[in-house]
Amino acid sequence: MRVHVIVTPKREVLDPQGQAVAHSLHALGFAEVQEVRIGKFIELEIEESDRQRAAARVEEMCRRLLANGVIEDFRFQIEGA
Amino acid sequence: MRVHVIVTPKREVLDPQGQAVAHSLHALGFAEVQEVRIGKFIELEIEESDRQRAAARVEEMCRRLLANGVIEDFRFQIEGA
Amino acid sequence: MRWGVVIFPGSNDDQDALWAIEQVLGETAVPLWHKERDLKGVDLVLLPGGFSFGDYLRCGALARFSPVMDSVIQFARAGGLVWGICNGFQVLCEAGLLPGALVRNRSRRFVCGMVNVRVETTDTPFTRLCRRGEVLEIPIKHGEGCYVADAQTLQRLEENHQVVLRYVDATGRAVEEANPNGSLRNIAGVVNHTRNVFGLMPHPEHAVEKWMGSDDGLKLFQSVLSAQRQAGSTESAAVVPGH
Amino acid sequence: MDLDKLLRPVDEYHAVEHGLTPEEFELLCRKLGRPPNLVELGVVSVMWSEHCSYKSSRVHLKKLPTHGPRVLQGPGENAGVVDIGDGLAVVFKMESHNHPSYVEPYQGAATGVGGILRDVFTMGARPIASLDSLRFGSFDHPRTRYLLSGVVGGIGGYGNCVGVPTVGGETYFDSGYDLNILVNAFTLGVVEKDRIFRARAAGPGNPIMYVGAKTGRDGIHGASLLASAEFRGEAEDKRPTVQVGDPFTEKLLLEACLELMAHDAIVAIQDMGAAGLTSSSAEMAARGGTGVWLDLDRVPTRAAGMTPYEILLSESQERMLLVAQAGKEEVVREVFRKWDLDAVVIGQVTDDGLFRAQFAGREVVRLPVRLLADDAPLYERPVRVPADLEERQTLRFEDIAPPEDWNQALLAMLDSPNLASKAWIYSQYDFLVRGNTVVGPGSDAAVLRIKGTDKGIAVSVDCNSRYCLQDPYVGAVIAVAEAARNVSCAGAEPIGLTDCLNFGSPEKPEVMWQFEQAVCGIRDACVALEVPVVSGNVSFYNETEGRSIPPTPTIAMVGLLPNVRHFATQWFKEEGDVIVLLGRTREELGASEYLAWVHGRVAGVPPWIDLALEKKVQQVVRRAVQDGLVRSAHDVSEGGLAVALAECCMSRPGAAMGAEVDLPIEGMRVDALLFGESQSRVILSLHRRHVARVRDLATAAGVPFVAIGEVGGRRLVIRPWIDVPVEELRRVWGQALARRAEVATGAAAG
Ligand SMILES: Nc1ncnc2c1ncn2[C@@H]1O[C@H](COP(=O)(O)OP(=O)(O)O)[C@@H](O)[C@H]1O
Ligand SMILES: [Mg+2]
Repeated sequence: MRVHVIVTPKREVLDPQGQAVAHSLHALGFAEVQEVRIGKFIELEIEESDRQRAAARVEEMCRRLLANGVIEDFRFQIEGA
Repeated sequence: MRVHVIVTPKREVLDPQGQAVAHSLHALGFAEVQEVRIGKFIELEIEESDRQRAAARVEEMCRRLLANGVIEDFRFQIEGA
Repeated sequence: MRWGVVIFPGSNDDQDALWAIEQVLGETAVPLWHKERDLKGVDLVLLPGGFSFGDYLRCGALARFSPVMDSVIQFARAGGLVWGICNGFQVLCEAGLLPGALVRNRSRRFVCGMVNVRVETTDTPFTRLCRRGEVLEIPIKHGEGCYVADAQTLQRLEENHQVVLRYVDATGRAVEEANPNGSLRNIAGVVNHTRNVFGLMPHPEHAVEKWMGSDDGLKLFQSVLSAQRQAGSTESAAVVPGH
Repeated sequence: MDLDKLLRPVDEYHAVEHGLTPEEFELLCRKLGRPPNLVELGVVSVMWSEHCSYKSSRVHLKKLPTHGPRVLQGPGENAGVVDIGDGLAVVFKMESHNHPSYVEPYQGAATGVGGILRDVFTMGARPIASLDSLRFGSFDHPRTRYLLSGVVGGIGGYGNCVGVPTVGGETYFDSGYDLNILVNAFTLGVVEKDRIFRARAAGPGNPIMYVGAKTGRDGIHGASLLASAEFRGEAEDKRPTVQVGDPFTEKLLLEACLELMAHDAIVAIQDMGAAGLTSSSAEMAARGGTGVWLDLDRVPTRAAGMTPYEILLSESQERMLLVAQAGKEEVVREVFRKWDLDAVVIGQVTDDGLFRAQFAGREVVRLPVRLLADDAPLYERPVRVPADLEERQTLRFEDIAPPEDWNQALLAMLDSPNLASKAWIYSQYDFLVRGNTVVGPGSDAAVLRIKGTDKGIAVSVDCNSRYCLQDPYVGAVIAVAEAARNVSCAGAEPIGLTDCLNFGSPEKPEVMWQFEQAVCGIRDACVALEVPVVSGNVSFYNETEGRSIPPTPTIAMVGLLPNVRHFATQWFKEEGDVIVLLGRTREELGASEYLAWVHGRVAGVPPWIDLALEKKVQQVVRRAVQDGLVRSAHDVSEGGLAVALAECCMSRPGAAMGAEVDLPIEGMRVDALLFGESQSRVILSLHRRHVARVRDLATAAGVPFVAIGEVGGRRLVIRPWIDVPVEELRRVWGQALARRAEVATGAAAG
């Protein structure tokens, strides 16, 4: 089954990349842009039929590898089976 | 309103980062992982009440700056108003 | 000849390009601040290496929208010589002046060191003084130097001899072990179809003094000079829009 | 927020929470004539922290020789300054970022580089080179790989982006650092002698301006918590928001500050490092003998609702504080605007000698500057020789069984992560940008040209902490000697050094003894070799779960080449060149890499060192290199003669170059001869026709000189024990680190 993991910089943590992009969008005339935060989008293809178990495993993957708990938050979504 | 943009590497473009992560996940014992693709998750906070107009603008931001059509696909989602 | 060197916020090797042009070649270098559209009548625009705008989002993606780039694009379309080194190459790809894109190195690590590149065509203003098949020793230093393009584009590049440089081993063979970043077909540098816009990942401006390692990069600078002399330097600057 | 809460007088409980002792709190109240409020307590606690006040180390650091004919600025400013002639000076310093790098290796190391860069360009110097000195745990420890790739990634990610080349460093792996790695960053810059900027807030009425990144809740209490409170492995919980580096903003700051300094618009400038706004403004006032008044409402903030406490203690990166000349504010704004940076007036220099801050129209801090800067307590902490020292220092040779196969022994040595090629690390660093790199990483010292002159600078960073563990005094002497030797091998004369003293808790008498011994060692070596200490940094509390790191007094040496075109590298160049060994070889194995790696033992005392001989050897090498008599020079360090000879063959760029060697040295164990680490030895290779002249130089100076062989072939032959193809040596040596580093790790996601 397919899982989408989203990893974002913690709210309080500086996101220089997001700032730079916001700055450029303004320069390009997109004045309506107020804030930009940039994170990772991770698409996992896993062999697992049980959603429960899948969720538990992905949770563990995020904690151990996919997200850096010190500066990042994560959330994920299991694609409708 | 808040918009989530997802930028992913085109299928045919190789994604060394995704491969490396898949490899590490296997090394960590997550044998069920078959494929990993890594893209960007961009969160935009924009001052715009009209969803139609917002969509058009974001579409333009993606074409002009947020994604590189040569190597990336993009899609976005406007958070429920 | 007047060499324009664009300075973006985050350009680092701009100073090295200026040094090579002024101190080594003894030519006139004109710094071009990214916020200004005026190209000051230069005969060539060089986009230097570095991390323009921090390389945030994608390398070259933000620099591509600096005011100066509008003029550079017009200049290139009008046949002016435009030369992108490393980050400059990335900017040119983002700006659509060169085909393809540069993505993260296959190793996922920044790589700095000397490489061998083979001259694939001398039919460009940037390599006309080289020999075809000649191997040049020039350093690289980048994290996103893996050249990619779709099959048709690669096909076209080969057919029109737009691949200018390829990574090779010391004996000149374009083998996988000699490929420092995973670039398709070991491509290190390409020109556009009108052959006036050139981008490469290696840093010729860092190979201009033998006693410091290599002066093979000088050949590229000197090629441009001779091309310019032959073209009879006058026009190219004159056709620049905005003058 | 409830401002009143913050402004209430605090008691001892709060003080202790802030890392002050009851005695220190009592002293504070006495000096102040009242108890401080919470904001003031925060300010004092960081200013009185070990990190900012050097309260445990100052009495010892006083012993270091800090003067010399070339010294323009010794310790006390942001960095040291040494005259190199031609109207130019070099500015350099080294700093630790150990704990943050353990908590978050990439960002910790990155912000460490950012901090040291600011220390240098703050003084008006253009940074031209960085070095990094790294200590990791053994590869057996599960976290080591992750920390290694994170730290190296962070140093490269930041330094490469800012455009300052990382041209050298050192890297060691030792289980003593498993839970407390070391990341020491060094930067050197060049400045015109008469345009050096100092951080002295002068001229009451002058505006204080804030430049650079906005202030967030980054690393609040980082300085006092991470650097002063013993680290108990629970950092994850205690952690404030981790600082994230923004090298792009740093690059803009760097260019903007240097551009601004060309105008006559500023009086003083100082980066906001540890304890940010508080220490930068207080230190500037202290140095200038003035006071400061800050309006915290004007400080640009990133997070909503920040309290004055947070604003004053935030450690957000890429921020500078400067004192402009009254009336020149617009000049300052103009320059920063060009670089898309905001410069905001946030206060004023005053003449009342007070550190005052207001917030929401109320005065939230009112403290004498002297109290913060000068009245911090000073400790002469008790010292005690470790009880087990003597036992650890005893080594009976007969217990050490020599290997059967010397070829295998050499290959095994080259597979040690400590002796292995460090190319996996330094190839991730841009060591070329700015076009001054004559010799990059991979030789004893890096060499940089100084544009506009014939001169060059050589730099090397060294410390063998195993030596220091077995004898901190001798270990420190050797650290200075080896750093100087490396620089001399490049042909440069040592002109100054900076140190970074990494130790455990000063509250432990054994650690304090190590510290005292090390400082004495540095002092004696500096006096003997006539090298001043111009800047430095102390990092205490490097311990986890009560376990201290091996004492690690890292030394970064800076040398001057009169003619940069006359330099030497360590590798053999030409077939038929004669190989010469300078110096004396003793039967020594104590604290050697051989003993640790092959026999799994850390025992005995470090090699003997005679500083008088050391000095002469270095003089001879420099003369020989500068007179163009030698084609290569390499000092013999960890791994001894056999490893050094192997390095002369393997480290050569391009095709390998072999050597045939006979060691006419009698009366000692073969392993001591091949792998012993006797000091003050250098391997030269030179053309036959120069042999006589170099021999004369050596004998005149009383330096032992032996021709031991010839360069050539594709094998390294050390008769009768070793005979291996150089390519085989190179394969093992070249792969040893990469092989271990590249096993899949958590860092992959980064
Ligand atoms: N962390 C590092 N960063 C950059 N260069 C390094 C690093 N570690 C080691 N090096 C380089 O690798 C080479 C060998 O290091 P080292 O064995 O410490 O040399 P030496 O024993 O002569 O002091 C030197 O050129 C050094 O600059
Ligand atoms: Mg050495």
